[in-house]
Parts: sequence; structure tokens; C-alpha cells
Amino acid sequence: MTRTITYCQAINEALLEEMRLNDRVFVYGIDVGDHKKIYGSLNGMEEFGPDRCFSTPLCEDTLVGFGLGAAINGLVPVNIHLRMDFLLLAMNQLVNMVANYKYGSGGKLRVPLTIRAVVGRTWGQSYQHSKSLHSVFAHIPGLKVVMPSTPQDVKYLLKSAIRDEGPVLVIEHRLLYDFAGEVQSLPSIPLGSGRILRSGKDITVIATSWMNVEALKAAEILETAGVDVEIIDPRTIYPLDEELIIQSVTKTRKCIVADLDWLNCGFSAEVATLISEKCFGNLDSPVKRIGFAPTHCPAARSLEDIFYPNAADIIRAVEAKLDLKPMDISREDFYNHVNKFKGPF
Amino acid sequence: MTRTITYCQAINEALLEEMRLNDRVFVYGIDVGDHKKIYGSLNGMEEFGPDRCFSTPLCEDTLVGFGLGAAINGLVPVNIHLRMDFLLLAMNQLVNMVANYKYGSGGKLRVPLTIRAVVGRTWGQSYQHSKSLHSVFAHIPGLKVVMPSTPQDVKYLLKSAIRDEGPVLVIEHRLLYDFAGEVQSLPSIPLGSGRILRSGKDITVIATSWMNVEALKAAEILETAGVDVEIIDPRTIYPLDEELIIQSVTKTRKCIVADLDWLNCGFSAEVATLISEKCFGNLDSPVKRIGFAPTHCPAARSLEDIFYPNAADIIRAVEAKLDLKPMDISREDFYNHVNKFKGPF
Amino acid sequence: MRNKQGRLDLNKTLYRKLYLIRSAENAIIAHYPENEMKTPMHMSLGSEAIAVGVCTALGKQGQFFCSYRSHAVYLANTGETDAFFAELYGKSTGAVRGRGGSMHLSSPETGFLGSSAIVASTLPPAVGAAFANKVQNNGKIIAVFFGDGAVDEGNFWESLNLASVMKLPILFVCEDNGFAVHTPTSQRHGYKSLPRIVRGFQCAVFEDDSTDVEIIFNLARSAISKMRKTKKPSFLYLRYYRYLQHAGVNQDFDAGYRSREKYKRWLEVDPVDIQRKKLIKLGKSENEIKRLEKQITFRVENSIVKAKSAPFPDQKELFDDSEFKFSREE
Amino acid sequence: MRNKQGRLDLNKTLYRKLYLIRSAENAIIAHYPENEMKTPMHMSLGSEAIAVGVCTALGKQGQFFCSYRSHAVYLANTGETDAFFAELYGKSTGAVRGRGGSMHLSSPETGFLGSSAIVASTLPPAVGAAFANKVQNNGKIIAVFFGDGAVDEGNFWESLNLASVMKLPILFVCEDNGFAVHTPTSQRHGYKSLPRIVRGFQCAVFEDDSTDVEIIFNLARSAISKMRKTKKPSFLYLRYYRYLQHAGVNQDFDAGYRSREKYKRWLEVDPVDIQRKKLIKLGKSENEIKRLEKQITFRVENSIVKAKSAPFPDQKELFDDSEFKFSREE
Ligand SMILES: Cc1ncc(C[n+]2csc(CCOP(=O)(O)OP(=O)(O)O)c2C)c(N)n1
Ligand SMILES: Cc1ncc(C[n+]2csc(CCOP(=O)(O)OP(=O)(O)O)c2C)c(N)n1
Ligand SMILES: [Mg+2]
Ligand SMILES: [Mg+2]
Repeated sequence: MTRTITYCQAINEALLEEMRLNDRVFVYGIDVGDHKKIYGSLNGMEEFGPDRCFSTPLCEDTLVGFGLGAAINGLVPVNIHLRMDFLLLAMNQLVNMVANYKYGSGGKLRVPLTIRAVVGRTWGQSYQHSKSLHSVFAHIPGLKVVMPSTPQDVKYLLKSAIRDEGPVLVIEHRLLYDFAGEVQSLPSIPLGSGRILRSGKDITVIATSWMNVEALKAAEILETAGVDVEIIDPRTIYPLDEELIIQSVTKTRKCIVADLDWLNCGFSAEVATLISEKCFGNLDSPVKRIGFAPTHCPAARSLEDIFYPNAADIIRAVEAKLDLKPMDISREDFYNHVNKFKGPF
Repeated sequence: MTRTITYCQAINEALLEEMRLNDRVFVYGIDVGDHKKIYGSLNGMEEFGPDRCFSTPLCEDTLVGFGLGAAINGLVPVNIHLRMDFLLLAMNQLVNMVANYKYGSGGKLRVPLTIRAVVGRTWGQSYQHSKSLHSVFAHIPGLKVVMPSTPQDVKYLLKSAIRDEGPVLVIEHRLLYDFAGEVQSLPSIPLGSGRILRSGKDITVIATSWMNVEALKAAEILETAGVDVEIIDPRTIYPLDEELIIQSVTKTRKCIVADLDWLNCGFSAEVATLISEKCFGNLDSPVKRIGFAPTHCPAARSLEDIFYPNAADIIRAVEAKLDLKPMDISREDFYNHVNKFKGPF
Repeated sequence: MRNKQGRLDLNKTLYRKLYLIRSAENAIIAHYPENEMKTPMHMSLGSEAIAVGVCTALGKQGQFFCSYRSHAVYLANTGETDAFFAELYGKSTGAVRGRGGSMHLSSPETGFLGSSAIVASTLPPAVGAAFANKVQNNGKIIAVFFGDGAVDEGNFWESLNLASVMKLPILFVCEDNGFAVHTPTSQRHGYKSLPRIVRGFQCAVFEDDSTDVEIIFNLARSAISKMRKTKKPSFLYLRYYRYLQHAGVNQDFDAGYRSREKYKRWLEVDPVDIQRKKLIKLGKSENEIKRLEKQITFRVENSIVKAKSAPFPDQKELFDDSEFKFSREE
Repeated sequence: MRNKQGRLDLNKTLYRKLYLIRSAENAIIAHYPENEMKTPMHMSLGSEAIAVGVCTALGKQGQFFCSYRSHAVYLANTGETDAFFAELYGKSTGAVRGRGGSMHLSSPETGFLGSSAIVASTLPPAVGAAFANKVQNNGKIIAVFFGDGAVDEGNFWESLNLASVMKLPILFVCEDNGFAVHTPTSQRHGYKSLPRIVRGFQCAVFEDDSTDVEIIFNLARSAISKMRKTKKPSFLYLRYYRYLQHAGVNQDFDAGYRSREKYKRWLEVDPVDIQRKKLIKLGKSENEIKRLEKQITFRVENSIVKAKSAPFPDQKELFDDSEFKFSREE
């Protein structure tokens, strides 16, 4: 059965379904129990009572550690953070404790802890509300990292995260919340499986999270110039579906990584290294990386527009790789950050 | 003038010299003021009185933020952490605050904050006392990251860090503390300049921190097989001396990155990406990466020995790249972790 | 004791600041729906007496830190609205050149050392800045403003402890509005009385729930003189009522998490209103006050006009002050 | 009230555990200089009555967390020494298969849920584990042991607050030895009395500086029954004297940061000694006690022999339980 629902509804469905299936699943965190229901993603939680969906004090590190303790003692916690940047307060519990707790118990304890964190540009959030950090978490053994870009993916990857025996970070993009898409009923989408978002033969674009929206737009425009772009959404940052990437680039011989993060020592470097190694001798040009500008995220729109990578950047990079003259994109209808989102958050 | 001193003495000299030159410099942190004097690196601090070298409560995040506040208000703080892993408690202040405070003040405030953190295998420290994390810090705009491997470098890079107007992390390796080396009087070693530790023509090994000790040993052994290894010590992880790396690999056409960290989304990926791009078409083979095993650091020696990368790994990687048969290294005198270090820390 | 004229002058100064904040925020309420101030807005309405009382008591020897709810402290400290509105509009003439928006105001030259969108995160730097003042023996005093939500965070306890054990010249100003976003203190605090707990620290505690700016001013003065005498930090615990939603410019009494009745009771002692009435009681004429108010309103309107017509930051500024160069990508 | 035989049995049990810990640690002191236990050792000498009193009081309904100073809690909970020593020797037969060493003992099957080398870091999971118990209504009670240094950290205050506001079945056990490494509480705590402060939380506080294990046992029992009645967490604040250096197996009274005199005074009430004397007073014969001690000593020696001869973990185990596969590199 296929239905069209929003990304936010998909999150909501995943939670409701898992919580009905397993009464050990509970949801908690700052602002989790209030009437805003985390942008609506927690609608209908009343069904489960206040022990299974509740607001907490503001204490990120302790909240993540709390999830660890509940997880090893029989429950299945889902801890929500309205901004990825707040997880920087919780790095101690996440990295020093959660990531290795199973290992440190001699394999005797399981840590089925899911952490939902929201990322993404809205408006003028500036440098303390704009980090992605998936590269940082992927660097740490023991943590799985998921970054879904469609309702279908977020629904089933969140379900997989909740069912996983280990800690999983699910990174949701705020602007995707209102995006609608078709959702099929599936048995599951396993963590670690990527997806060909668009098949093409001329060049591969590997995009994360929101960058898939930008990549699709770029591909649509480039198609009018006769360029056939293949877009790969890895969906999980760690573990990574390396085969899918290698196959695509082996076919197209050209690759752009469009990551929603800084480049230096980031996920884009890992993907570029993978491709440089596995497609050695089969590349027409080095892998090109696109990501956050290497600076702090500004509030002003004029700067935000060039801090965040977008479809135009992808188009220009594709043209450069294919030795094409720059198209006229001045009349294209790009995603309009100026008018789509209304504040305050 | 050239003298032979230990890495620990070099740190001590750097601090004493800078504190004599500038009475705004002070040193603080957990255990900083006690009789152990941070493995002796704070000998002689009595000279400056208790306001300029003192122990604090245990509160890493607040201590880093404390340094930020002191720095913007006229002082030059040096904050010490006996283990890098403890900085995971301070990621909030480091990444959400320190890294961007100058930017957020419209450029009006300076943050001359130095953070010294110790990394490295000693014995059986296990998974909570073994992380390096330079890859994580280098990923964050606004932080400079230094990883000196010799007395000469640690002395002058620490001095440069203290004099720098922005935040700098100086990452010291515990096992290097007792290593002696020649130290020349220099005006300075600028942050961002790497060094050719050993010139060679057959292959480039780019090594960080302790991995330079392993790389030198490997080169010495490989020399007996007629292999001439060039070793590059970048010394600063960010900003990176890209030119030096590119020149070397352009010459040798083969490269191994030996990093004291996990590989995934790490510094080794960044270096490999840099080389794959800048030396595109000039490489005989893809860049090979060596680093921590992708798991948690174990306590038992039998596992520690294979968790940490070493000279033998480098030798094997060089042989593979040069299509050589494996040498017999069974009688080589490698750095002996078993007998050199005595605990408890 | 201040003489009559002195008291009148003081109260006039206090009122001017209160009114500046109120009219600046009323202007924000009026213009925010135009969607040109693209920045998450956390309004100060209801709390003005705290920022004004404390900032005025500290005066030029004061240095200030606060949270994302930064308007009142910024305006009480700087008294200016040009760079303020320019920042809200994300313009290059803004207080921090359009980089920060409402949550990240800063004005180091007047002693406002920064605000932050991370709850409790300015407490540690405030303690460090106080240490720098102590070491440099410059007589300056730090005041750090934070909410009842910040008190939940480890940074609060660590900072309180560090300042207490180091005996630093810092004034902790807890602005308790009973909520962190929509969650009441009763659901977040595992204790009945924060002041009682803080009194266990080597730190003098002063508490009040007055909206009378003069009372807060005097309380802050007591706290400061206590601090100078005992060489210990002081802690001001002040209650107020947040008039609007947590973020944004609207009321939200229909959301169900708090009642309009309570709001109405607090509104009866609105800090701007009662200070105005006091001025009249102290002998200021209605006309004089109106003149003052008009001046301020005019200044605010003028700042908005200027902010609207100011240029956005030039794209060349993207990398300014980032301490980060990534040559390959430029 | 326990009858005479009951009291004797209890005290014998308590003594057996105390003696087990003491003799295991004495064996560590004897063997550590051989440099075969390559793990940073944080000894429990002087504190044994706390672990034994609390663990025994909680019994099978107890679940435990502690710090890197983990020997006493591990031994009091598990009563076993084979996996203990094997772990110290880094062997595959160790409690956590040689992965953790002295700072990372764990024995989930007996309720010892973990220790950690990061100060204060087991407090948050302890609170979460208590929540799980409450929700599952299984009658289990968490006890989390931590030092006076852990109290400096934000994790402590956040955890205390969270447990208090959520009314969780958890016993906080603060073992105050006056030092974090070599830094005394006076240089770290911005207050005179921690219990006074904790009393401000919705949490019952019990304090003592006895080294009499029976007293601690009874205190813990009171704390638990209070907890069951009030549905609030309890806080045990207990003082003890650390006999040896912070880490390592030697004394360090010559280092200058604390005096041998104080040590001597505490040694007069050494928990193992006084419990032994009590047993005799209660009617146990010297011979009986000696027999018991001999059994334990023998068991310890035997465990060491087994540990020494056990194999190191096979290198194939490197990736076990890491939840991490990095296929390219394998
Ligand atoms: C570390 C962190 N956690 C969560 C948030 C999200 N958040 C923003 S404001 C706020 C409530 C803070 O309440 P309080 O300190 O009482 O300040 P108030 O808004 O009432 O002035 C929260 C939870 C944040 N900004 N930072
Ligand atoms: C977060 C963190 N900071 C610093 C350290 C280094 N360190 C190890 S033990 C210790 C002292 C802890 O003192 P306390 O909590 O009183 O425990 P005790 O050792 O006295 O049992 C310190 C600072 C650490 N392990 N973790
Ligand atoms: Mg509040
Ligand atoms: Mg202690």
C-alpha cells in the first residue's frame, strides 16, 4: 500500500507503530511532553501515558546517560534533541559511555538507544543552531548514524533504529518535516543500505539529508542541458553502503559529494577516500566535494545563502567536471529559503 | 644554540619562557597545582604564585568556558587536561562557544586560549583513556590543532599556541614525554608548518604524533632492504601544510598516512582526499591509511598491540605498495610497550 | 541615602531604560510579521526591571553576559537601538555585523560581553571573566543573567561552585519565569527552593519578586557591596512573568500550559507602568514623561528605518573573523 | 530487631566480604610490582565498609554502579575473585574478557552494572536504570557509588536533580575521602557541607563517618526503607580515609599533601580490624575466624595462579562486541 504523507507524519507513524508493538519503547527529552509535540512528530502520544512520553529537565549529557541506563536495564529509549548543537553537551555520555558500554560489559549488555536530533537551516539561526556533526559521530566506533531524506526512509530507518540492539543517531532535517512523499509498507529498511535516488549515466552525486533535495533540483535542471545525473543517497552515514557508491562511480567515472557538513576531516573526505581507492584508475577527475563553507554559520541571509551549499553549486560543479559552459540558471525556480520558512523556529 | 632535552622539559621551558615574557599567561586545570606537576611539565611554577598556576574543581566544560572568559577579558589562559577523553565533557564550550566567540563578537574580542591535552597508549588504559580526537577538533572551524612529536616542535609550537590570538589545542603524547631530542633556539615555529622528518625518494609516509616514532623505526628497517622512505610530520593538523605533503607525494607517487586516530571520517581521510585531488594522475596507487583499529581500545596487551598501529604495520604497507616480499622483521628491536612504561599512569 | 532630586533622577534614568526596551520590543512585535527580521526572537516583555535595575546598579564597572533572551540586557547596557535593529534585520551595520541575530547580541565596548543560544553556556565564561577582573584588580564586576532553565544544566552548578570556591567578583542573576519553554520548574527542579540551596554555597543570596525597578536596583547595590566586603560572589534570585510565547512575538495563553489569569495579575504590576506612576508620584509631570517617551519612540522608529535600508553583509565577509582558512576550497 | 544469632551471622557475612576485599587488595599490592597487571590500579583500602555495608543491605534487589575505584564494590557484589584477577591481568577469562582492566569492571549477571574511568559518568546511567526499575515495578534499587570529586562535575548535579524530580528508587552513595587525586575538597567545593545542600533536594540524606560496616549496613537499610516509603531517592554521605596513593599500590604520605598522623588515627578504626574485634566480642572464636581468613586467602592466591596462567585474549577478539564493522580495513 502506498500513501502520501509528510516526513513529520512518517516520524510520527514510526514511533506510534513501534510503541504499540513494544511497550518498552519510550520517548523523552527536553520539550518532548509539551503541546508542540516536537513539531507534531509526537502527536497521539497520550495513548501511552506519561511514563512513555515526557519532558525532562535541561541536562543533555545526563539525559543521554539516562537513556543508556534505561536501555541496559530493559527499556528501549528514544531521546530527542531539538537541535544537533545541543548534543555537544552530551558528548561525554555518548562517546565515553554509550558507544562502548556493550563492549565494556564483556558483551553482556545491550544498548538499544535511539537519539533523534534535528539539523538544518531555517532562518537566521546562526552559528550555535546549525551544526550537523554526523561526521563526528561516524568517527566514533560504536555509534550508528542515520540521515534520512524522505518520508519513506525516515519512517523505516527510525523503526530500524529503535529495533537495533545498539545506539543509533537519527538525524532529521527541519525543512524536510513538511515535505510530503510516497510511503510504501515495507518489512524494513536495514541500517547501512543506501539508495539510488535518481538513475543517471553521466556523473554521480552523493548527497546527504537536505542535499538530496538540492541534488534532485540540480539534476532536473541539468537534464534540460542533456546531462544525466545519478544521485545516491547513502541514507546511513555509518555503516556506509560502500558497494552502491562504488558501483555508481565505476559506471559514471565522475563524482561529486554534496554533504550537509563541513568538509575538513568530514564524511565527504571519507567518501572521497573510498572512491579514490576503490575506483583508482577509473576516475576521469578527482572527487569534488561540496559542503558548508569553512567558517561559522552566519545569521544574515546574504551570508547564509553562500554558507549553505545548494543546487546551483551542484550544477556548477557538474558543469566543471563535464567541461560544459555554465548554463543560465537565473530563471530557475530553486528552493526558496526566503519565503518558505516562517519563524521563529 | 642546541641542547638535548626531553619533550617534557621542552613543554616546561616553553611555559616558563612565555610566562616570564607575559604576565597575563596562566596555567590551570584539574591536578595542575599539585606536586606531580603534570608529569613534571610544570616544574618551577612556584615562581609565578598561586594565581598563575592552580588546581581547580573537576568540571571540564566550565573550565574551558572559564578560559574563554579570562581570554576575552585580558588574560592568556593555558588549560590542561590529563587525558584527551576528558575534553569530551567540554565539547559544548569548545565547539559552541570558544570556536566562534571572536566571530560572534563581530570580530571585537580575541580568544588567546591554549588547551593542552595528553593522548597515547601507556598500559591497559582501555577504551575511556585512549582517544585522540584531533580529527574531531580539526573538523570544527575556529579551532587550531597542534600535535608535536619532538622536543623541538613541542617547545616552539606550544609557544606559538600561547601567542596565537585564537584558541589552539596542543595534543601531547604521553610516551613522548621522556624522549630526548635536540632543541635549537628559534624565533618561532609557525602554526601550520609541517616538517620533513626524513628525506627519501621511494614513498611518502605522513605520520602524526607518536606515529612518527614508528615511522622512523620502519624507515630505518626498510633502509636495510634498500627502501628510501620520506617521512612528513604535519605537526599541525589544522591548519595543514598542504604544500609540503603535495610536493613529497608528487615526487614519490606513493603515500601512506599513519594517523594516531580512527580512520573513518578522520584526518587520514582528509589527507588522502587532498592527495587524491592534488596528485590526481600522479599516483602509482591509492593512498593507504593506517590508524586505530575500528573498534574500542582494549586493555589487554595482546589486543592493545593490534589496536594501535605500529612500525611493523608501516613496513608491511610499504612493502605492499612497492611490491616487495615481506622482510623478516622478527628480530627487529621495535619500541617495546611491554617493558618501557611502568604504571599506574 | 539619596536626596529627593537624586532619587528622582535615578528613577527617571531607570524609566528611560525601561521605556526604551519596551518600545523597542513593541516595535519588534509590530514589524516581525513582515518576515524581514529573520531571526528567532525571544522577547523580554515583563522582565525589563531586572535588566535595567542590575545594569544600572553596576554601571560602568559592570560587565554583562546573558542568554538568547538578550534584548533587555543589550538595551539596558548600550542604550542604543541602531546596531540593535540592524542586527535583527541581519544587516552589515548590525551589532555583530549581521552574523548573530537576536540570540547573539554583543557589545564588548560597552561591557556587554555576549549572549548565547545555548542554555547556561555564558555562565562559565562569566566566571572566567570575573577571574580576569580579580587578577587585574580593576574593580570590575561581572553580572551574568540566566533563566530557571539554565539552572537545570551542569554548567550552572559547576560555575556557581567554581566562582564560590575561587571567591570571584560575580553577580549571578537568575531570572525565574517559571518555565523553560513550556515546561514548568515543578517538572524540572528536584527541590522547592533554589535560594535555599544556593545559600549552602559560599555565596550571598538575595531574592525578590518585585517588578519595581528601583527595588531591584537597590537589591543589586546591596549585592555588590556585600560582594566587595566579603569577596564572595552574590546571587540574585528574581521572579518575573514572561508575557509572550517562549519564542516569537505573540501571546500563547490558549496553548494551555499557563493561565491568562496569572498574566493579568502580573500585568497589574507591569514594571514599565508602575515606574511611570512612580515618576508622577515623585513629581514628574505627565507632559515631561510624554516628551521623553516620544523621543524614545522616535529614536526606535528611526533605527528601524535605518536598519531596513542598510545593506546586507557583503558576501566577501563570509570568512571574516573565522580564524579558519581552508585554502583548497576558496 | 535481629536476634543474637542473626546479628552474629550478619556480622560474619560482613566480615567475610571485608576480608575478601582486603586480602584481594593485599595480593594486588604484593603482585603489582611484578608489572604483570598492566592496568592503572585505584585501591579501595580504607573504604571497604562502605561497599560491603551498602551492597549487603541491598542484597539481591540491588543493582550497582561505581567509579574506576571499583574493587570493593565488585568484590562485595560478586564475592568472586577468579574473573576479578583475570581481568587485572588482562586475560581472556577476565570479568570483561580483558577489555577493561581495573577501572572497568562489570558483572551484569550479579547486578553490578558497571564502573567507569570518567569521573561522575556512571551517575546518569544509574538514574536511567532506576527509571527502568520503577517503570517495570520490579522492586530493584540502584546504588551508585562516587567520590567527592565526582560531586564537582555537572553530571552529579544533573543526576541528583533528575532523580529527585522524577522520584526514582536510587541510592546515591558519596564516598568522601577528602581528595580528588591530591586536591582537597576545600580547594574544590564552594560550600562547607554537601549534605546540607543535598537536603534542599527532594531526597533523603543520611551521613556518617563510621568505619563500622554494621553501622553502614543499618544506615543503608534505613535509607532504603525511607525510599520505599517516600518514593524519593536517598543520599548516603560517608567519609573514609584512602590509605594509599590515588592510583597505584603505595603509600604517599611523603608527598606532602596529607599527613601520616591522620592516617594513623583512621587506622585505629580500620574497618577490617574493628569488624574482626567485633566478631570476637560477639562470640566467634579466634580459630574460627582464622579458618575463614585462611579459606579466603587461599581462594585469592588460587585465583592469582589461575589468572597468571590464563591465556591473553585471542587477537581474533579485537572486533567482538564493537558494533562496528569497517569492511574495507578488515
Ligand atoms: C543546551 C540547550 N538545550 C536546549 C535548548 C533549547 N532551549 C532554548 S531556550 C530553552 C528554555 C530555557 O529556559 P530558561 O533558562 O528558563 O530561560 P527562558 O527562556 O525562560 O528565559 C530551551 C530548552 C538550548 N537552546 N540549549
Ligand atoms: C571527567 C574526568 N576528569 C578527570 C579525570 C582524572 N581523574 C581521575 S580520578 C580523579 C579524582 C576523582 O576524585 P573522587 O571523585 O573524589 O574519587 P576518588 O579517587 O577520591 O575515589 C580525577 C580528577 C577523570 N578520570 N575523569
Ligand atoms: Mg525560564
Ligand atoms: Mg575523593
